[in-house]
Amino acid sequence: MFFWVIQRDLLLAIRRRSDVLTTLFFFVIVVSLFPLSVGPEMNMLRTMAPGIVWVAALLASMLSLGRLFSNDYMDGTLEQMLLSPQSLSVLVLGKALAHWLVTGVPLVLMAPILGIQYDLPMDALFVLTISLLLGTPVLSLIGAIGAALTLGLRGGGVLISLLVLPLYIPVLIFGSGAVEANMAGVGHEAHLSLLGAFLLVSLVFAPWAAASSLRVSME
Amino acid sequence: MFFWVIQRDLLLAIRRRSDVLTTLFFFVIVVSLFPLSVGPEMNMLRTMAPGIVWVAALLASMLSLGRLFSNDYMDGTLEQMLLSPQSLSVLVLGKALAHWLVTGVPLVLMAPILGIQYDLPMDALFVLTISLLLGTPVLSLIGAIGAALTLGLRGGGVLISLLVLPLYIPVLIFGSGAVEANMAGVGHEAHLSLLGAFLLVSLVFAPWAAASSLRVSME
Amino acid sequence: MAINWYKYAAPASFYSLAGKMIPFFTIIAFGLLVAGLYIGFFVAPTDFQQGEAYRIIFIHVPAAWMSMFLYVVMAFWAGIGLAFNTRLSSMMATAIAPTGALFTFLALWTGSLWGKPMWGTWWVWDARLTSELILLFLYIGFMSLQAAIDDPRRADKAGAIIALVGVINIPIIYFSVQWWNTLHQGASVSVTQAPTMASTMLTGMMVMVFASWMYAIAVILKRVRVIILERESNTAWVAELRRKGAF
Amino acid sequence: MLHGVNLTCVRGDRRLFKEVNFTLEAGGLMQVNGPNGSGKTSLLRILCGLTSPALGKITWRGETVRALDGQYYRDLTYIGHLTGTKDDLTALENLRISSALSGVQVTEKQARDALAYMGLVGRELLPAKVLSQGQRRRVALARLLVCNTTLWILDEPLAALDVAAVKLIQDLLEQHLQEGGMVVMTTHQDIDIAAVSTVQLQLA
Amino acid sequence: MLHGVNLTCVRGDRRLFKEVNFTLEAGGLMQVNGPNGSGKTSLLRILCGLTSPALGKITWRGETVRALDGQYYRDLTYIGHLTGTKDDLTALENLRISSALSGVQVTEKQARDALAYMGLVGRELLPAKVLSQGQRRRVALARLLVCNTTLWILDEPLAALDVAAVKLIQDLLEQHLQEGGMVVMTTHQDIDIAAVSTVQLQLA
Amino acid sequence: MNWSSWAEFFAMGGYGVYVWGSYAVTFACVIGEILLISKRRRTLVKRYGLIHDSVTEDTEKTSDTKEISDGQRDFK
Ligand code: HEM
Ligand SMILES: Nc1ncnc2c1ncn2[C@@H]1O[C@H](COP(=O)(O)OP(=O)(O)OP(=O)(O)O)[C@@H](O)[C@H]1O
Ligand SMILES: Nc1ncnc2c1ncn2[C@@H]1O[C@H](COP(=O)(O)OP(=O)(O)OP(=O)(O)O)[C@@H](O)[C@H]1O
Ligand SMILES: [Mg+2]
Ligand SMILES: [Mg+2]
Repeated sequence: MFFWVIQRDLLLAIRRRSDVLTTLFFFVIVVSLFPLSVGPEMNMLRTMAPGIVWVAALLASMLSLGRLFSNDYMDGTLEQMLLSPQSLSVLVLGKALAHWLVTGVPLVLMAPILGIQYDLPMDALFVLTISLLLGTPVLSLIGAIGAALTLGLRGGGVLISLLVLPLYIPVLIFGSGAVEANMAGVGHEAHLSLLGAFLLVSLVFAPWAAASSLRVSME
Repeated sequence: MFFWVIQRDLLLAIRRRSDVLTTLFFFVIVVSLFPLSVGPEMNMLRTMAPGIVWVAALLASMLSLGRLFSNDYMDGTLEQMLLSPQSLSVLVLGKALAHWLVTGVPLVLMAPILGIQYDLPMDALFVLTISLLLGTPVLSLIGAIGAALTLGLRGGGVLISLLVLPLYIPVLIFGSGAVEANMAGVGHEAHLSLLGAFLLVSLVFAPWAAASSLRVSME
Repeated sequence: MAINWYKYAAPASFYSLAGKMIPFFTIIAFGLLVAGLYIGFFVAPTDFQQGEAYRIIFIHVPAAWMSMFLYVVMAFWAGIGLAFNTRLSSMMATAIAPTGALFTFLALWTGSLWGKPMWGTWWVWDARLTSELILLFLYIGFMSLQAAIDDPRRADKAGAIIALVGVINIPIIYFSVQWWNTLHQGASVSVTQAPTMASTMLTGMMVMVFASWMYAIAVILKRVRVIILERESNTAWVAELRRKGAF
Repeated sequence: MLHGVNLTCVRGDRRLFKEVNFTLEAGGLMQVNGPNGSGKTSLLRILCGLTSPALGKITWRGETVRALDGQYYRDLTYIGHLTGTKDDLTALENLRISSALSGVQVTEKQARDALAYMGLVGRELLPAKVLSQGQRRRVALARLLVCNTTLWILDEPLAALDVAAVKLIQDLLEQHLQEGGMVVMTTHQDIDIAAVSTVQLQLA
Repeated sequence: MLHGVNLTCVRGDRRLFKEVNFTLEAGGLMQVNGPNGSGKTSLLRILCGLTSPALGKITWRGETVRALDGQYYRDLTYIGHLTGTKDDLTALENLRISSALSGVQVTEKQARDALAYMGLVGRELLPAKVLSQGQRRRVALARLLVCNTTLWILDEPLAALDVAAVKLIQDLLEQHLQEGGMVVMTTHQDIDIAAVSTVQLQLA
Repeated sequence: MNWSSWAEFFAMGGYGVYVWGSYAVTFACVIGEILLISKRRRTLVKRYGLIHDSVTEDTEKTSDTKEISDGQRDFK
């Protein structure tokens, strides 16, 4: 069941390859806009790099949240899911995971290349990738709650941001903090293990909260 | 006719006040995320400020583009507009203007307050506001072309970004450039008059290009 | 009429009860406010470090405390409403949010006005300031979500979920912001406190804190009464009130 | 007045119909019949100029439709599967605004009367999203009452309507035809509309 | 087996129906009739547990539906106004995946047969977005052939279907009822379905 | 008593703008909040006043069959 959901969402993503690519390009473009807008000083850019990459990842992941349930909602599939004998939390977990595979993983793979643009050292690139690897699934999971709550509301896209961004802040702080700590030579382990803890907690609670939200939204 | 379109879109926006507010808060939140991610050093933040505010304005305006035509498309209103005896360009201009009134103007009004958070001097705040006032309508107008082209494509939201961001770049460079020039004491007039020129050009060409794109998308 | 009286009884009786309590709290709030302002401006001495600017404390601290306290209360009522499907508690949560947001805004506003003379800047990205700003976003998120939903039952439940998720996150946010800020040690300023607070200052502050509480209670009750009227407009007891013209 | 000449429609690798010819005079009704997927909707969209046919052309009062553009659209009302009803606007606003967009200014009184005729008394101020499927369609069809166009192109106007509403629409169409209007429509339901002349177009 | 007790539905400030009672036994058909906006869709959604009624309760095999949840949904197939057909998936994928989501694994052969029965031969591999209105509904209804649930709740299943398809669905429902299934449905079209017992529920 | 004159009181030791800025906005907000609630309540009461006579019809409103038949009056 769980696998059917993932499989279906991946199939849809493949049928609509542009979705995956556009999230990725959005990420790339946002990261590349900053040097244009802030100016080309390398030292400053290097300090800003982890922050910018993380903010861009967060925005990219957030923007694709709108699609997480809304398509299924509009064409009635979600109604069918609520009427499925399976547990809704599991379905939601499946969808969040598929979302991560489609949007999160490409970002993680792309990040080191962008880091190089900002002249980050090898070490920091590695920490950046790991922090994104731990952090992006949390974004998808928390995002699922926001997406479920705003389902079917006009202007949902921007409302999601409002609900979800404050909850993303700890992930953002520890994600970019890990890279900065590494660059400052302070040690990044504490940050990364906190990110891991966030991941576990959200794996347990977020699907359940999102499932309740879905039931509320579909009333 | 033109006024009917504007009036209708404003009515819809009022009915859905949250749309306006959420675009605005998205802007606020993005601007507030950077210090969290980059770190709280005031000097660095001050240098980054114009760039960040401009990038955030650009993203906020871009995100709301999705709604520009898609609602009308999905419920068939757009079909009716194509079948209207009036010139489609005028309709499009009306819709772009309404979009600016609803999303651009609040950003312009909010920007000085955010500038204060980044400790910008009074002078720079003023230039920032003027540059946004000239720049955001351009964003709405160019955005209308992107929105029209991606109409009805799944993943349109992110695809728009891809099409539209490259066109936004000149606006971004001169917009944030004006503020930076002012802060560096170089004089910002050249930047601002270029922004004004962009505005005129896009007022003339963008509605026409967007109207043609609409016809193509609706075939 | 097959309207379930049991369900409607609670808001109906609460409506009149609240109506009786409002004047009581209003009067106390007003009395405490006058007393607090008197102590604050005429009894408490000038601070030897901050001069007269410190007198902002008499609204800043109550506002900051209320903003955090009200969020917890709001989440509590929302949670009760979600768990036991009691509409009145959900209405309480809805009524609390704007007042909470107002206090948050006031804490930010007065803090900024205090920061300018003390730190020389309106705003620094200090941990406490930042988490207060995020709290404002949480309030606004809650209110926008409820505003975007037309069906009150759905609005209640959706609001409850986001409020509860937020309340779990508040400590996380608070500590992460704390850590983020101290790790960096960038800004040299932090919220400075007068080393030893004169006892009259403390008294004035506490009186103002109580005044804020009473005000919050009064205003929330007032708002919850309006919400009850709006939501129960088609019930028998509101029809009765309407006939009598006795709102 | 409305002529279709040699119309051919290709969708994907499938030719839906070829060499469709017809002539519709004032007071004429054209019923497009055919099983699901036979190309009725496609034909109607071609008639509106929303899609272009693979071959053939359409003329209106002797001139090719593509060349006419605004002129043609002043005479045309199209109501398709999607009705253009805004979820967030009330029934009244929906009607007034959709009419205004097609170039007809409608007073509040007129709009209320039209909605009343469609059996929506008391629903005028509800946002469309809470209306039932049939009520939404009634709102869309109310436009027919306030527009003053000659040519109506209706794609399954009876879908979701109850018996009373079907009767209303039937009367409305008959009156329009009597007054010299023209109607092109599809439907899967049995309905008998009196017209000066009726063309039955059978697709595949 | 399916009992509705004292159901009352309130939408906005309007009470759509009150004290609706019914009993549906094996082989029973319930037709919910009523004009547009009388609350048929609302009733069906309440029966599915998608909305909760203002008052009253629904029991299935003697137990309240809210308490059963997964158990109830194993016996239920609901097809509403919206059919859950994905634009980007082919007809075949749509059928297989929607069945899988409701807990029935369907082999490709079975799915092809079901689509063939619904008259979609040659359309199996087209993405749903290019299908006609009626063909999309056929894809959705094909699920009835592959699911093995007892209770079917169908909201205007005949909308957009042509005459041939209406006949198909009629046969299908009759067979299901013969085998002891239950059907709750609404429609504005005239249709006569033979059933062990028929309940006609008239709303307002 | 800290103040020897009103002018001194309003000057707040040179911090008048900040102190009075805080207090003014606070009281403006508080009064604004109260006024907004009262206004919301008044509009509500006014609306109820308007439908006062139709109370029974309003609560008994059940379905729209009657309205639909009412609605079939001649239009054109
Ligand atoms: C926008 C700026 C400011 C914000 C958002 C802010 C926020 C807060 C918050 C949330 C609290 C309650 C914290 C707690 O009890 O743990 C607080 C307390 C306090 N703030 Fe501020 N503050 C700001 C500026 C200032 C400034 C500039 C000063 C003085 C120079 C100041 C002095 C105080 C004092 C003395 C307390 C009471 C401390 C205590 O109870 O332990 N604040 N502020
Ligand atoms: N890309 C494509 N490849 C093959 N066939 C296509 C393609 N696009 C559309 N079609 C076919 O074109 C037809 C479109 O039919 P249309 O929507 O005009 O039918 P209709 O007569 O309105 O049917 P209904 O009564 O169901 O509304 C369908 O049969 C569809 O399968
Ligand atoms: N918020 C509201 N305020 C007033 N009336 C409402 C509200 N929400 C829904 N309604 C009414 O509830 C009814 C919903 O009807 P429902 O969709 O169940 O009708 P239906 O019998 O399925 O009609 P149809 O045959 O058109 O599909 C409509 O009459 C609608 O006007
Ligand atoms: Mg069709
Ligand atoms: Mg219905």
